[in-house]
Amino acid sequence: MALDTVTIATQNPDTTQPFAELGLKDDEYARIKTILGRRPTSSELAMYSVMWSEHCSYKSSKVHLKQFGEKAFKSDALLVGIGENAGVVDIGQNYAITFKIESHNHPSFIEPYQGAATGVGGIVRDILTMGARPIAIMDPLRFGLADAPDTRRVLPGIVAGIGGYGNCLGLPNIGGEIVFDETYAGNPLVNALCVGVMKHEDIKLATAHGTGNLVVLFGAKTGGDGIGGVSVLASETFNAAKPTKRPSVQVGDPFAEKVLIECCLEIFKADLVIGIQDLGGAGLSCATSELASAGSGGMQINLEKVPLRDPSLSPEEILMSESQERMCAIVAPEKIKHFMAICRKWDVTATVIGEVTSGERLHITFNGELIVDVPPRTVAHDGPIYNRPIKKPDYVDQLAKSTFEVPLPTDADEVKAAVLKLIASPNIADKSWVTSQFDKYVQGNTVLAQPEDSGLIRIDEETHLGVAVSTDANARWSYLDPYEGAKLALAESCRNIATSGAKPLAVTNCLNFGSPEDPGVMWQFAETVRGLADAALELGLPITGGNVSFYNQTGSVAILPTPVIGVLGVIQDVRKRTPMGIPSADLDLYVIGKYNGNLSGSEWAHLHGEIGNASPVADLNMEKRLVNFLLDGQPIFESAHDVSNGGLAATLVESVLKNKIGARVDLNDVANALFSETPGRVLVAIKSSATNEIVSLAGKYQIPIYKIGTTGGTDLEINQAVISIEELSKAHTETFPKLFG
Amino acid sequence: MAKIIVEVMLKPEILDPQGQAVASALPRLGFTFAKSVRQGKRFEIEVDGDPTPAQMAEVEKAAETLLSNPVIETYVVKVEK
Amino acid sequence: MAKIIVEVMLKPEILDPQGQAVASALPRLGFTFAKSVRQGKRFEIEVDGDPTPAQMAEVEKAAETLLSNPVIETYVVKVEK
Amino acid sequence: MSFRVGVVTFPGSLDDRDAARAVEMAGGIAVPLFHASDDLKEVQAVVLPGGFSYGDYLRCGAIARFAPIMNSIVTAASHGFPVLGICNGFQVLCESHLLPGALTRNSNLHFLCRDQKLKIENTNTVWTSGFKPGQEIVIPLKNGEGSFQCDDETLKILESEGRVIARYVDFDPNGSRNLIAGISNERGNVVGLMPHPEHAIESLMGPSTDGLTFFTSALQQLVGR
Ligand SMILES: Nc1ncnc2c1ncn2[C@@H]1O[C@H](COP(=O)(O)OP(=O)(O)O)[C@@H](O)[C@H]1O
Ligand SMILES: [Mg+2]
Repeated sequence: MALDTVTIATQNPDTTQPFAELGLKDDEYARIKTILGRRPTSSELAMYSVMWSEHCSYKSSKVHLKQFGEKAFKSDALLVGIGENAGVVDIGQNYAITFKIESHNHPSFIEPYQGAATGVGGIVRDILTMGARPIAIMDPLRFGLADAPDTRRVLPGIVAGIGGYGNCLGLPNIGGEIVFDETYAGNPLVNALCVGVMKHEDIKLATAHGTGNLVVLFGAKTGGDGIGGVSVLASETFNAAKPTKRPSVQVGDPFAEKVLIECCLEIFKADLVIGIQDLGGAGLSCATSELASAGSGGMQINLEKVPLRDPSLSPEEILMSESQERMCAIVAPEKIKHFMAICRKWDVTATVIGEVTSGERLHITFNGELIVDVPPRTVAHDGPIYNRPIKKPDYVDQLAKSTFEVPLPTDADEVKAAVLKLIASPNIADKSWVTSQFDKYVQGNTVLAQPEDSGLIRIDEETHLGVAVSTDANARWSYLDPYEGAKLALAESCRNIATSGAKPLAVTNCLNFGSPEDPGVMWQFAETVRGLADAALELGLPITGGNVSFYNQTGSVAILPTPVIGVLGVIQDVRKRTPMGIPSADLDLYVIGKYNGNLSGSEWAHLHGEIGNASPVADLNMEKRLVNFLLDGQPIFESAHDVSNGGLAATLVESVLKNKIGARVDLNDVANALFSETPGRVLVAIKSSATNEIVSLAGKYQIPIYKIGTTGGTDLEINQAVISIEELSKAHTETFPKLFG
Repeated sequence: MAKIIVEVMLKPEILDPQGQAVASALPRLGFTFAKSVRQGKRFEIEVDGDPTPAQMAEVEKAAETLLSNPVIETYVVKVEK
Repeated sequence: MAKIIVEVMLKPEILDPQGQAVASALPRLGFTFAKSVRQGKRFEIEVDGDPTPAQMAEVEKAAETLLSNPVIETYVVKVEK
Repeated sequence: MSFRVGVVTFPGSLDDRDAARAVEMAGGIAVPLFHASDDLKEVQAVVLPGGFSYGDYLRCGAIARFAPIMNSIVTAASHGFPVLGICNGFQVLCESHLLPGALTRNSNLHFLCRDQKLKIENTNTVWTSGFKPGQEIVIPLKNGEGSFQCDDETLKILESEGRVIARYVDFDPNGSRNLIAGISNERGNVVGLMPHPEHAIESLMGPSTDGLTFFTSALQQLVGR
């Protein structure tokens, strides 16, 4: 059937186009016409529709995310900030680290294995695109209640998919989160973080400049993946005889990505690219328009040159395809031979599909016919921006005024039963059923991985320089108060980094929310962004990038606002890291930081069907002092483990179980002391000979410290309650195998 | 005793990395006959006696829900005697 | 254009955890028809025109050396037109 | 003098750099070998590392077996050349018929990464001579298809000839026959091992440094030649 060309579009201005089916609003369609001075061709329509989607254009979030730039802490370490594929920070010794989190929530609900697998694949390509070798991944996950049928359907597949892809890429999985809450039923969150390392001079950017330079598409062939929506257009406009249903899920090929990584790294090393961009959401539409938009000239693409896996694809579909494992590079003509030779060595298909032009437009032809003629910026960056209505939901103040009560243990037997119940609950229970499906050893640089407070990777074998990464969110606090919740998540993540002995350096985030068209959700979002921006500024950390995932809701019920925060830290000597597990007997145990008795948002309250009434208020000045205390005190800490989900009870049990060395502690107000999750606390073990030192450090940083007991034995003794390590271990480890087989 | 066979293949439009790996290995080993290769699963299910129509309906249901994922795969049920 | 099918199954004496997993999942979902389940692989190979005897001999060889591992698996070659 | 140990990279190999690190830490010179060439570059021993060669989509090691470098390795091995296959390398050795049996899906169908206790059963191979007989070690195990299977006849031969070089202890991770973690060929120069000694060479990055002995064993043996 006939191709819709620019000529035809000019001659037939009144052809009706299915813009609404593609998700464009009337005014957005009108704007495209104004930009072009005519109706768009169907290919142009396809490009605009997908690039102006929420996912690609950030149209609902942009006005808020601006704060990350405006309030930004000016860090000398920041080499590449928000806006590129991933931020890059300087960690010294000429090394640069890039890291970022992304979500793959919706695809993982539809096809758990492939959705999660391609989520990993996508974030790894973002990191690779910066010029870095990917060195580790993490996977913050959220599911409906652990025993809900849908959780049983999606969790095993999601876990296997993350492992299947990440393991095959040779990337150690060094941490993540698994949280169950009923609001995620039908809306699991699959966030994936990747870390990469490079030398400063190796940083690559996504730009196309230099007239006559070539546009090379390399990696997997293009198929009909992820173009469900656009098929509407292709079939309606053109050929009703086509396969009507294009797959909306993508299947990953981790092997293809592994060789693509090696191929790219060899290409980078030989300095063969001027700019490079991975193909993710919106495929070629995104890659070509972003490369051209960030460059100095225009671009000409010959779309028929794109190697196809499915020859029936229309040009619109080729432009939209989200086939995985593809990259697009700008290569100078004199370097193309060398480039192609490296691709051949790795058996990677590479095709010159166009070139950079001296013009200002992105021209795409199909067999010589002009089908796209647009200013690239209008596609890539000048999408619509919405200032969506915001309204504080009623529940916030209602809860704030409410009271709640949960049963608290009083005598020794009750304390014992309560601790065992808490540590067996899915949110606190041992996660090794999941994490043992991930390779944490590959590459041979993993110093700490799950279940430690942060993942820690050696960067340099000679100097022992390393980096630590942690991801955190307490969505229940965010629900009670999204502003404080965001601050607390960042504080917790920093605390986890410092607990392991590393210094927080930079922040990434993945903001998972319900529908932006719901003013209540938009309020949660706005408050979250404001909180995160304020907290990053106060803690002196640059936000280097992130990701927003909206429309996580089932019917009118949104998920808990879930800002997942990732913090990167640097440690000068990985041999000095502090592990979480109590290493030996006869050490003194201290709790650093003060608790208050509020159980709002705690796991203990959750276990009793309560969310509480008020989030804790973040004390960032104290958190900063705490981080410094932890870094200064690092030499005297034999172990350190932060107090977060599950309170001191969970922290104690995890510290004991790691090396199966017991402890005895005495606590006043035992129930609150055990189960309150007051932020800003860490459990540390020191030799008694270091008593003076810890006391003077605490004084120096004005941090309250409490000696609560000593280590040793084969039990955890809490006041009169005696729980054997065996009992603890059984309760802690049985839950997941029982639930998931 | 009869055998029911369920064959599950990826839909033609879905990427099949397994089939691709075979397709590209064959010529390296000197085998040139293949134009394309797709790889799928084959389940052999033993049942007592000749399957009844009600049983076959059950098999169909199991094939659709457990043995295949209709989002990306198709299946065929056969009886072997 | 013809299709050659190669079916590869684990030998009966070799442990088949995948088949077993299916066999034990079926009754949990209320399906009671299966006495036992084995899971294998199915290759669909497209060839140009009707395969010649020489081609079929090649296929046999590929099935034996690449597509199956005779230590643990058996294979069957079929032609579908 | 230093000995040259080749480490093969197939497309999809993952632990090649780790294996090279282990060779160097043991005092050898690690020489990268690429699958597409049949040149052994005058190495005196070879390690086939872990990973997912060619994605391992067909069967683990099935496609790697046909790589040009494997032709040279198979020939050299028949003359007593030391070869260690770790994980995917073990799978490649079985597919190449340098070792008997096959590695199949773990009995619980999950990929499993854990610190695994092993008992060294045979210290007469090139790669295990540095261990004490019966020594127990802990090194990482990480694979999805690590279940060693063979027919009864083969199993009898392996056991009676003492060719089971290591066995899983305390925990059965994958359903291997007789808890077999590693085997050798008749001559003891070719060894396949499912767990990963190259991930247990520095105490900070692994559960122990027990793995280093596999590499020092081979280098000692080379000195003795
Ligand atoms: N999905 C996952 N993938 C990898 N590691 C995980 C995952 N979920 C939890 N972990 C790890 O388990 C440990 C405990 O998790 P969590 O209770 O969330 O720790 P924290 O509260 O200190 O952030 C951490 O080391 C975390 O990285
Ligand atoms: Mg922690």
